[in-house]
Amino acid sequence: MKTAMPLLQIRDLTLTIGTTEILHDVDLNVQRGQIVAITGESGSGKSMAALSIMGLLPRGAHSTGHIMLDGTDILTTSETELCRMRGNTVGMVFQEPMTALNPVQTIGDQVAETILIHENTSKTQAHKRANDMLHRVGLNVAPTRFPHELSGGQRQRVVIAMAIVKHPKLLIADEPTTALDVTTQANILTLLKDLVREFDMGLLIITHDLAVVADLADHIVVMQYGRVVESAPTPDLLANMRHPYTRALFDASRHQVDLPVHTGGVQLVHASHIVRDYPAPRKTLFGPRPKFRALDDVSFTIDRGERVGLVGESGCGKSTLTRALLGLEDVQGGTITLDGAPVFAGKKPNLSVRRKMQVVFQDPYGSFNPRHRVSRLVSEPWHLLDHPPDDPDARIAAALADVGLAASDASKYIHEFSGGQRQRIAIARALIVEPDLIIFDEAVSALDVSVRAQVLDLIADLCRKRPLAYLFISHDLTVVRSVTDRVLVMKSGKIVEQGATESVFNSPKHPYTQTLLAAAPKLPNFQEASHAADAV
Amino acid sequence: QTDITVAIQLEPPNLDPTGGAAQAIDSVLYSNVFEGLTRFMADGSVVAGLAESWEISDDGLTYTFMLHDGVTFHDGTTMDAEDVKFSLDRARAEDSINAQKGLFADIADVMVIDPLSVAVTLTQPNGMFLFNMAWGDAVIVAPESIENIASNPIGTGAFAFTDWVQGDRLELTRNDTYWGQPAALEAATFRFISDPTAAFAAVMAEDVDAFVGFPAPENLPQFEADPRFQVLVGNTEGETILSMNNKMPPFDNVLVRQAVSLAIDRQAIIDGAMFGYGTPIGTHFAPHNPDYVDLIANSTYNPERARELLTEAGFADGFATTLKLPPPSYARRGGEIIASQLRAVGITAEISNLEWAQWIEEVFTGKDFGLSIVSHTEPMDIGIYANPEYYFQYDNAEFQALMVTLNATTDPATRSDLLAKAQTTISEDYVNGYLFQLAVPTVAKAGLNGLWLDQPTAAVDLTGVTWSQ
Amino acid sequence: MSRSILIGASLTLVFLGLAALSFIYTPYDILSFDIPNKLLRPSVTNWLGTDHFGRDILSMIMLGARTSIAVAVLAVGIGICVGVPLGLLAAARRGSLLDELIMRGNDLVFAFPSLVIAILITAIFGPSAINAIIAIGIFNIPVFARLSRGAALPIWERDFILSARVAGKSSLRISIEHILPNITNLMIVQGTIQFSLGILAEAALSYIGLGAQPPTASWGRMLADAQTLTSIAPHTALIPGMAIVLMVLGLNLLGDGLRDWLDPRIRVARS
Amino acid sequence: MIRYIASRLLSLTLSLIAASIVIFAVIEVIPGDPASFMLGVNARADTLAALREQMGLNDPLPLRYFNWVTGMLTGDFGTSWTYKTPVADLVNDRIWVSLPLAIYALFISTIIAFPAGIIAASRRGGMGDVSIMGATQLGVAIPNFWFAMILVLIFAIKLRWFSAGGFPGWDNPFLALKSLTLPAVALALPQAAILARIMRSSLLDNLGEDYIRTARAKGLTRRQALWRHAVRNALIPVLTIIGLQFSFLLAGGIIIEQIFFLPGLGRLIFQSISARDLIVVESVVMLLVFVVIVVNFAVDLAYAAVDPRLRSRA
Ligand SMILES: Nc1ncnc2c1ncn2[C@@H]1O[C@H](COP(=O)(O)OP(=O)(O)OP(=O)(O)O)[C@@H](O)[C@H]1O
Ligand SMILES: Nc1ncnc2c1ncn2[C@@H]1O[C@H](COP(=O)(O)OP(=O)(O)OP(=O)(O)O)[C@@H](O)[C@H]1O
Ligand SMILES: [Mg+2]
Ligand SMILES: [Mg+2]
Repeated sequence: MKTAMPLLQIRDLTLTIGTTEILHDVDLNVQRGQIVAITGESGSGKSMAALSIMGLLPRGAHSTGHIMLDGTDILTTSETELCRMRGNTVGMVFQEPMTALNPVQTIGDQVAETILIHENTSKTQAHKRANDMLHRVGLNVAPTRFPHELSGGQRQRVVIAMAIVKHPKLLIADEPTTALDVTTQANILTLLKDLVREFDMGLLIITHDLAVVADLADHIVVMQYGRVVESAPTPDLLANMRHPYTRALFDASRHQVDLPVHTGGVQLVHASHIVRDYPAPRKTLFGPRPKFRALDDVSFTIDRGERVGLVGESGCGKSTLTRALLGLEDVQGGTITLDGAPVFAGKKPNLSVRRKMQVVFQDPYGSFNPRHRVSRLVSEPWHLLDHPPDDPDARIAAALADVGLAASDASKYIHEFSGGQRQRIAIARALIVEPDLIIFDEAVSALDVSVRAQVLDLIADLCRKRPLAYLFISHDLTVVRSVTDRVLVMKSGKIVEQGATESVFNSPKHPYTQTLLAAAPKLPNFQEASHAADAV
Repeated sequence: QTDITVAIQLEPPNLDPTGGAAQAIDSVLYSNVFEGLTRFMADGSVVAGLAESWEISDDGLTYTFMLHDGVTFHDGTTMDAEDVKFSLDRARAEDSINAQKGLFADIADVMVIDPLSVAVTLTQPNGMFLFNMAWGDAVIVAPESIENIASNPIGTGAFAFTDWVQGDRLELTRNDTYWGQPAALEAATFRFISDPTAAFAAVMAEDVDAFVGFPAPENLPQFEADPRFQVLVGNTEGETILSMNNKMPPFDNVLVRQAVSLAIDRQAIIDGAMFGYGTPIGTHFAPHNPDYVDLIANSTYNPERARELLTEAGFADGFATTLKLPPPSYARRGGEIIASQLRAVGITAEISNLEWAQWIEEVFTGKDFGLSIVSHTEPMDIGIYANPEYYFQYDNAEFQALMVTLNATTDPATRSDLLAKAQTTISEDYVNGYLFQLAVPTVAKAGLNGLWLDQPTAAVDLTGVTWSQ
Repeated sequence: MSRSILIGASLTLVFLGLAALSFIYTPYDILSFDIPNKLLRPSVTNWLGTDHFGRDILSMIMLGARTSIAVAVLAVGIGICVGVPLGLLAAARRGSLLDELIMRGNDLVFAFPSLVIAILITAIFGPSAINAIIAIGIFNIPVFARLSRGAALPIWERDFILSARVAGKSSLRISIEHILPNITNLMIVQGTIQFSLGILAEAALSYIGLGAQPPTASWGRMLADAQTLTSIAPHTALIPGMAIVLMVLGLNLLGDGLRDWLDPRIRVARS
Repeated sequence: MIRYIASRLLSLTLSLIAASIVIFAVIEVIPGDPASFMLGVNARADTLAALREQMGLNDPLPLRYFNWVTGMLTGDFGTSWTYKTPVADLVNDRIWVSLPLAIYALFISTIIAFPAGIIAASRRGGMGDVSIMGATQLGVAIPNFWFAMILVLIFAIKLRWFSAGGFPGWDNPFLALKSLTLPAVALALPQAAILARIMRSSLLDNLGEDYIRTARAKGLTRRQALWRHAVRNALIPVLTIIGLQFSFLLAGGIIIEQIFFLPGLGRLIFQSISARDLIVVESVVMLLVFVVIVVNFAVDLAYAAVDPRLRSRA
């Protein structure tokens, strides 16, 4: 369909900050009622493109080209005029709902402020409209609440209400759901879709989650290194994928790991009826401290060489379980044994048990002491041995080689590595004491799709080299499905369902597992997509 | 102008002249609020005070004082012989906290004859008795008001106490029912400014009309050059000395003491510490006293001789000692100069600056010092050399006998001879290093008359002060 | 390297240099007084003039720099040597009784009026440079304890600490191996700032006569000695005052500059 | 909220008890016998003993501590040994100099620091920022007693606009304020420099926060976002500093009170320390500590007013 003039038309947008070029010749259109998604790897310039439209670029940014929004060129418009347009003609929703709201103002005030800035209405009138909008986005709490009294999903609704209360023609959403749970994410995305239809807005959504893109967008724009490499209507793009980068991106997120079969083995970990309580803040001054139960009667086993997955919403107790398994914290009830020996033996860590387990964490940036060299970082677990090995350099080189790094990397500092490389180093560190069990706590969640695929392949490779048991924790169901034999589903500190991965995914029994699976966005098959494209 | 604001350095800790040693109490209250049987005049002479006249028995043991008629305290009660008996008995009582209890030590009995006459009997003749009775510690107080005297002093003087804002000022108003010549001023305010900078600023900004005992001699030339001000530089009874611990080696050796005395350049000290204000002395006696003997030649500055003396005494390589200094600038600055002069002859004097309390404890009471600098401001106090317990611990039987004779002597000519002998003895024994007689600079606005020039005792007597024009 | 580091470092170096030079050379001997030549204005013979005892002011400034620096460095040293271990200990035992005790103890020290306590300390033990160091040092302890605890806490939350714990390291060892190196920058920056505060505190104590005693030269005492001379010989008050201001200014600029320069967030953005 | 206040009150009480023990312990070991100091050079041993008895110096330490604390609780701070008047009266006289001086100085420092900090933050990197930050660097580096000396020289001696010192009392509030002006300025400027720096960096931190970007996306101008959103959030650390500064100003005026010979608490302490008037020293230091602790408590409550997160945590 060809309408006269697109709502948003970006032509030859080039952006430099200082001396670095961030965006090169970006072209992009959004029509009324259309959902356009920008996708691409981290750092490809998605957010900068969005901020350019808002005229909110960081200091020192300089842009050339044209951004025509509803007939006005943003780049040549005065700041006063831009202020009039922001919130009025164009609204924006940011990624991080936890920090996007002013902590010292009520949510009602913050939404009403958008109205009061642009219109000469009474305070009561503005508040009334703000409340209506809060209801419209599905928020059923008092508008006198402060942001910290809301959950992440609720806050994101406030931010959305704030952005659309003036019915802007264009809404920009920069990673609006990345910080949220799958179930909450599904709700927010549905809300956005509904709002676009209802108000006939244009929606420019930025996300790196290709499943979301495919599901939601009418038109997809793929960016790489500050350039638009491909831009097409969704069915068309999914069917054709003209640019190799687009293809690589989609391949990576659909990546299937070639996991060697697990043949069964003796029991390695035995956790029975674990209870972990955290002291909660006191309710009365002198009363007993109430408890918060983070793990509630958790029992499971892991066999030698078995790959077990653990899924569940944020805050359900996954990391708490990790710490209990590693014997870092005592539990208030139940026992955890590894090869029959308890993992937590009083104050002193049980070194003989500890050396059979290692862990890889989520954040590739926070997992390493930035002041130490790689050789020291990787060899840290040797502290668990009675004597450090006689040939430390050779061992470190071997561990690095195992994860595909060069021996010369041992003398580098961690900031010299990319996120994916860091995660490899974390795995090398875990492997250096040849443990029987590795715990991966969200080990690939922070990585780009392509890097994630490489790391998952690496894990599968390691399983082939020697029998390795691991507990793979993730909220990403697709990933868990591809690298585990068995899966545990956790909710509010309880294991609600466990079983062979395929059977749980194909026929979930527990209602929670069912919602979880339903909420997860799924990437369509190439075939289906191309059929759909043919049909158009 | 009929009022005056006078600044002095130290604030009185309390207002009881008969219960505390602090000179500031007398500075504010002596003669203004409290009076004694006799009193000091500006030139240091002792004249009749509340006692109109007196008779001394031939054996010199009984003094009969005739009191002025019609004297009342500020609270309206009359002052009579009973009050005199009360005051003297209180001062010499067993549990008395009078700081100059020694002044009353010779009193055997005080007897009221009639309301206007009182007889005081002594245990031994005392040539200084009338002098003693002129001290601020011997003023007459009343039993009716004694309880609150420390905060609400009630005396018989020409001014009555009205208010004391601690830390800042004390106010007096004229006593219109004064028995003698009434004061010209209607009101007087005392301000207490110890910081030399603040003192300078206060006078310059004309916040005060007069500053008695101005603490920064270096600023006096500026005031002299300024027509708004007059500068009076008077004598005090303050012999400023470098005291030596006569019992502590090596100062128990007279050669060492002489060497120290010769190593000191008095003029440099007067110039450096006092900016030229101060009269050099060679013994412990006020130069303005008629009985003064000039003995400066005994200790003329001569560092070579000092070094020889030290060698003779066995200290060819010098020695180390302590120099403990109280807060006044004559001591602090003088101490630095002396330390540097002593260093030149091989003596290392380690300076420690002490607060008054510590100085009293360590130096005066504890006698834990080698050298110290202090100004002895009590009038006619050469008698301290007869007390071997006194902090510099000079123990000379001959001198002690001399003082006993002196006390029992009333004939002026003999007394002069005895005093000359005493001055020479301590000068030639080099008991202490005699530096200079402390000057008391008073800075006042032009047009202010009648302030004391000298300080025969610590007093800012305002009874005779007037403004011209 | 920013402009403030350059200016700050050069000012600091000038004074450090003067202090170091004073060990081997000063234009005049300040121990022998020359009273006839007192209060001379700056001239070719005495570049910065002479004081009320006829001493050369430049020589006094050099020796005074030595005193100020020595007192401030030692006071900061006390703060770091006692405060940082306390802070690390409190962070390692976060939420424990020990943590609570250390932090409450800090608050208590903070609640005391520092200058009053410094005066009290010197009144108790007598005025001297050592006692000034102790008096200033005591108030540096809670600064470093609180700062190091505050900086250590988020580091304890980082995953690499968890890895170290998985490697079986004790919290003492983790504090030394992992926490300490990561808070060193912050401590250096704060040390510079405390150093400058120490210079000011030493000057204040000496000014009221409670710092280093004569004949040791000290800027604060030079000011105190000069305060009645401001109107006849202003240079005697201006010069030591300027010395204090420049030294403190230099250290503060250096500290601020270092903070920006060492702050990893900013450094990443720059590279 | 009530629980928050209650727990803060409890820790406040414990701090006060700890502080009183520390103060008592520290002050009782001062050398220098007050009795002999009071009586001076010619005091005799029996007189001294009489005074010691009268002053209660012979009681055992725990009893003296107990008497002191219980006395303070009933408003009886003891009687000054040198002034012979109740310490409560002395403090009552002096506090009406020190307290207004501290408030005055705080007022000056705040009205200088707030605009300076805000201007510097909003023009980050510009000329205004650079010159304000330069001035604050200088302000932090200048010792306040030196600054006071210079102020006196210029404004009292040369220009004679203000008196060089002293305090005429509150009978004439204008004169009283006038006489506190120079000391307040001397105290305030270094504090203002510190406060302006804190204000600036706190504002910059907040200006970098996401919620400012959200506010800008709503259509607020940079200035509106600063005033409506950043300033209030930036106040949180600034409040702490203001609290600390107030306590500092109350006690830290010692030297300034000395220079301007103001009859304030600082000078009272200084004189009392020299005079070994232990009762006064103890009580005034305790009072100052009490004020600091109470001010910190008040700052905590003020936080709760500014920051709703604290309100509900409690
Ligand atoms: N304030 C800034 N100053 C300089 N460079 C910046 C600034 N902000 C971002 N950049 C750079 O601009 C480039 C594009 O950043 P942008 O935030 O648009 O990436 P993105 O595609 O949104 O990534 P992500 O998915 O991680 O959010 C990156 O290389 C980034 O380093
Ligand atoms: N030290 C602690 N003190 C008190 N509560 C805690 C503590 N650590 C975790 N909790 C609580 O225990 C619950 C489980 O936390 P945990 O970190 O195990 O969640 P998670 O499943 O790993 O979440 P995420 O996916 O966000 O990492 C949460 O509600 C959390 O707030
Ligand atoms: Mg982005
Ligand atoms: Mg977790």
